[in-house]
Amino acid sequence: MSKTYTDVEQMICLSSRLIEDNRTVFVGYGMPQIAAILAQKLYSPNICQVYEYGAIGPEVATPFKRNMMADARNSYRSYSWMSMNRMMAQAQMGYIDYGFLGAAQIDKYGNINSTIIGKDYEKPKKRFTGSGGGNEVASLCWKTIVLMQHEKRRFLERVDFITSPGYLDGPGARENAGLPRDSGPHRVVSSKALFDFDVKSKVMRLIGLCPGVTKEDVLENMEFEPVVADKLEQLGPPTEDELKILREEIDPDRVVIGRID
Amino acid sequence: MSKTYTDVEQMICLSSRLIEDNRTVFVGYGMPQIAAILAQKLYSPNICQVYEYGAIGPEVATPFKRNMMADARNSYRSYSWMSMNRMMAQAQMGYIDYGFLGAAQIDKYGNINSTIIGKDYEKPKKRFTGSGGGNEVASLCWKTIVLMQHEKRRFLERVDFITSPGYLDGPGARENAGLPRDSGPHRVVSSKALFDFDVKSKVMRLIGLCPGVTKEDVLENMEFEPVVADKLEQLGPPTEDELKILREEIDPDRVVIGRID
Amino acid sequence: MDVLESGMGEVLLQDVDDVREWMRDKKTRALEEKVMDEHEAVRRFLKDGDYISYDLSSMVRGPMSIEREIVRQKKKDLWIAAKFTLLDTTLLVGGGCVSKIDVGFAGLGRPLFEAIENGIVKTIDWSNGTLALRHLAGAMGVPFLPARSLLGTDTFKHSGAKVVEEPFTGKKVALVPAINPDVAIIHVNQCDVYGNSRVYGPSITPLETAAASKNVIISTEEIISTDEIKKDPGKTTIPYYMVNAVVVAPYGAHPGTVPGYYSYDSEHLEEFFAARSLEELAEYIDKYVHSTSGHEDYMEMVGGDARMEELKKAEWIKEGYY
Amino acid sequence: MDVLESGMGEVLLQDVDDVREWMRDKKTRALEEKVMDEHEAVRRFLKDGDYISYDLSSMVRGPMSIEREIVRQKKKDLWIAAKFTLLDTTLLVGGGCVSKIDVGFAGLGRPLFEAIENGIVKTIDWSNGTLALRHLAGAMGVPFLPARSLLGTDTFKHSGAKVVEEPFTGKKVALVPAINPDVAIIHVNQCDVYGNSRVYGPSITPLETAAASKNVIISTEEIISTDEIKKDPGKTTIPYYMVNAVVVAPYGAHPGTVPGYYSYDSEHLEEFFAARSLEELAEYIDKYVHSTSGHEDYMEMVGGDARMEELKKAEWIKEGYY
Repeated sequence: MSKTYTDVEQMICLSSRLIEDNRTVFVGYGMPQIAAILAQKLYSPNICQVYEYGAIGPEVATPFKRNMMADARNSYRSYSWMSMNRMMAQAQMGYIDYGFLGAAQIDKYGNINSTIIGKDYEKPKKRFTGSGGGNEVASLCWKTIVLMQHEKRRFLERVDFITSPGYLDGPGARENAGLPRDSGPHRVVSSKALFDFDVKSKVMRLIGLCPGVTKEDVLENMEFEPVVADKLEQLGPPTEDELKILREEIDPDRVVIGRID
Repeated sequence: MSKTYTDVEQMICLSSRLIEDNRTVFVGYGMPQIAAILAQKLYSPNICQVYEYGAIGPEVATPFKRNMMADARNSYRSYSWMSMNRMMAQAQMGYIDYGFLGAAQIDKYGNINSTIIGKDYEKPKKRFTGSGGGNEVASLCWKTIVLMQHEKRRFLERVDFITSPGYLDGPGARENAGLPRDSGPHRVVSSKALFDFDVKSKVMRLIGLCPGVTKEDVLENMEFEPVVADKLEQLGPPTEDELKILREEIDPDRVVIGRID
Repeated sequence: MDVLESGMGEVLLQDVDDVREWMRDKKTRALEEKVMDEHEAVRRFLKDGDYISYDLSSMVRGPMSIEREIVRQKKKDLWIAAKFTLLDTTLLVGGGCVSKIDVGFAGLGRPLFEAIENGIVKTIDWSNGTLALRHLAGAMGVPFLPARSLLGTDTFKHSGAKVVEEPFTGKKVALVPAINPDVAIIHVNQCDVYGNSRVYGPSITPLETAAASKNVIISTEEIISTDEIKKDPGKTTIPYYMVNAVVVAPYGAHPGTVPGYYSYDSEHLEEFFAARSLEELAEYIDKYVHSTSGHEDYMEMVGGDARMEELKKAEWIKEGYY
Repeated sequence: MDVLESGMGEVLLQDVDDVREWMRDKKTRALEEKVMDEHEAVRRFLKDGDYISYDLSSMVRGPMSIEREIVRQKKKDLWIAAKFTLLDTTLLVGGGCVSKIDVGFAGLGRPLFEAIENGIVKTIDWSNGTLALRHLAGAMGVPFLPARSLLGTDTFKHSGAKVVEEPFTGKKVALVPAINPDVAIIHVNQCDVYGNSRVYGPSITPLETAAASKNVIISTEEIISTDEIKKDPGKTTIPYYMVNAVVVAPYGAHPGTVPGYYSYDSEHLEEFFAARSLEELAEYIDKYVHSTSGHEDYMEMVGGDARMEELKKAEWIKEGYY
């Protein structure tokens, strides 16, 4: 059976279902933007998206444009327009319920790397964008949701560089470092599976499988071994409604969602 | 010869002549407001008045109203409207040239008291308003000008309570306390005389006499002995122009300038 | 970065993580209508012993109708942030509601000074700037912010600030602790039913005060639609999720002014100022607060629509507002 | 309040009193006309080795015409604050102007990553939030501000922040040092000849960047009268006395957008993005920067008035702007 949707579509649809309505969501660049737009159109009309560049509660105008961030579409019909220091302050003060991020690598404690691959900081094997607002989002929002392509090189025992904090070295580490109490990674949505974090060990825990994916598929494509929930949820594929809105309204140029090979 | 103007008129006119044009002036409540308005109308049309409540560069509307502060008149035709933290930040960053304050008491080092009279803080003999924005103005602006009724109980060896800093205990004390370098009291305008501060000792120095006032008059009405300049300037009385504008345009109700007894 | 000196003033210290938790659990991000009358707003969100902050002042865009309601409900033992306050503090002290004042500017009334001189209320002296900064710290979710004022003065000694040598360039700076008031009361020009609020003109700390406070009562000249809010987001000063109650209070700043909208009531202010003792102030309060059932009733007593029309006409400056 | 940990990143530390002195002596409070062309502005106010900050980004209200002029004048050895930057950093690095980058967000271009991977430019990693906060500290005239981010991460280790236990409630917080850039370049919607500037829409740190910087170059879509400024002071984002130069640059954000006014030029952006190496980027820069004499000439090359009219039409959202 050939797939009728892309991995990215799967991730976006899955994550769009995770956002509770009537919550504030700090939305990062790229996939999270699309997922938040989809969520608002379909599942949680009253989420309040907030962006690091100062938009509070926009009804983001579609279609989505490549590199759209901070422009008029991204800021359309907001409750308020502010600026970066004010947005970060509000997250720091506890007003923002969810953080919603993409990343290049993640490790078993949910630490995110979007800075470098390699151990030599001065001459990295590969350089990425760095934190952006990610460090603040992952540090200050109450619950962070991370979107990740499911590849072995991305799910690591330990990331080369902790750009944005997960649970650091495990239980208690965030609090010891001075990070806000009770904050931290909440879910990881990959192109194969859904994870939360084991309450005791703070290690990533497999809780759901995407359609057609086996537990073994998931584990083989991770460098570390996650905790595995007793019962794995069978996650639904993108629905017809989701795909229609994604492909017709939100991203008709397939800038982010891509095309089926 | 009976006086044709009040003490307050004398002080206001005198101080209005001290403000250089093309400078920013942080203006305090009461007499300083009137003096700044007069200065702008007559001598320094391009001073930029700034107020703690966020008005930058208003052309304050006249006539002046009792208790006018932060209202539409006081904010009329500003360059910008901001808020208190931003104004204090700008003073702290060195953008504000002059501070312009009134006070209940001052001492030989230019320390200002507008908090209490008496030594028992819990049960003061007399309570005043406290700092208001005065502490910031006197701490952060480059040069502070203070307006004072000339009475012995107001010019003290040491104020009961340092609300806003002058030169504290003398040379080097501001810098030692951590206050910005090269800031401090610049002039004191009283109803009898004009003072600056001795460069070396940081003690108040008599440099000018109001019309009809002798050096002895001045010194007798001060608890401490100021430094006295070699040559005392003979200060002019309020001019006809000054009085006309004060009495007809700015304060026709004589709310601040008062009436001749 | 040792503490070199500590002010002796009492400070309401709160663990910033506890305050975060409050903001998460007790304030809602849902679009819930929050409109209620002033009796309910004060009854539900303000209790004896609370720390209260208001913005701007009795003279200008002050939440006077709410302050009168606080007096009417005889709230006790309040600790108030008197930054850029004018008669507000005097009114609340005169009403017997206050036990402590963080002084930026301690009003302008003899009755207030009488209360302080007699030890009826306790003062902790700060400055307008550092009280504003404490609200900014509270709004930023950090335990303190640094300042280069207060230093070297008795104001510092009686405040709750500390002096440290900072670790980057070795400067001595004052650190002021965050304040997270139990209740903020803020009068605004316009807001929607959820609390998205617009303030026109210069200001003290409307956003900082709303963001830092655990309960936020907004009183407003008028309600506008959320659609109108969304058409001009640059005008929104306070977002809805910081707000707990919205009270519709036309002329709510009386006898003060709302710049660009209506002028002060100078005649009424003279009557207020005429109270030169706590006793005289009690008479004023009996007449205008305890003898009125609420804001509407008060407005009738001070001249009703006819007087308000006069005050609107007297405000000839409109440029830059609304 | 001992320092518990220090990041290893290089920091441009300046004594805040030295910066104050600069603000007093080198910026004027006089109403002097500051209009000049981009050649003069960059020549007079930006020199090799300077620390540069811009606002917002190449995609949105970015000072692109000034950035192109910096490349055109072959400025060297700049240290740049890459907060919320997009292609800005890539352009300046591609032009050979940069030696160090304080990274908030390191653009989006392969050529930039190539330069970093090869050690051609040095990075010091921060985050968007802490770089914005460092500008706020610089604008407030304090040596540092506290934050609860960075903590526990490698971003912290490579930054120049410090961790302390604060003296009020014993929390561990990060302290970030103030930054006072040598030069700020900020593109605005409107300003007067003195530099009183209006920015419409949400923003990163236009006021903080202008206030903190020793030299401020404003480029503007249009000049309006000071009378117009004074009629609506609530719209003024940056007051004139922070500004050193005003450059009139219609469509100055091209190929980016000025929200509410004109859209991005997606076709041109594709051309920029197509440069996948420093070598390919050099070709782009030769064509569009070194081969054009200035902003006017560049605009002709990218399509002139006809293209700009299209981009204006493409920006259908107007609500809330102007």
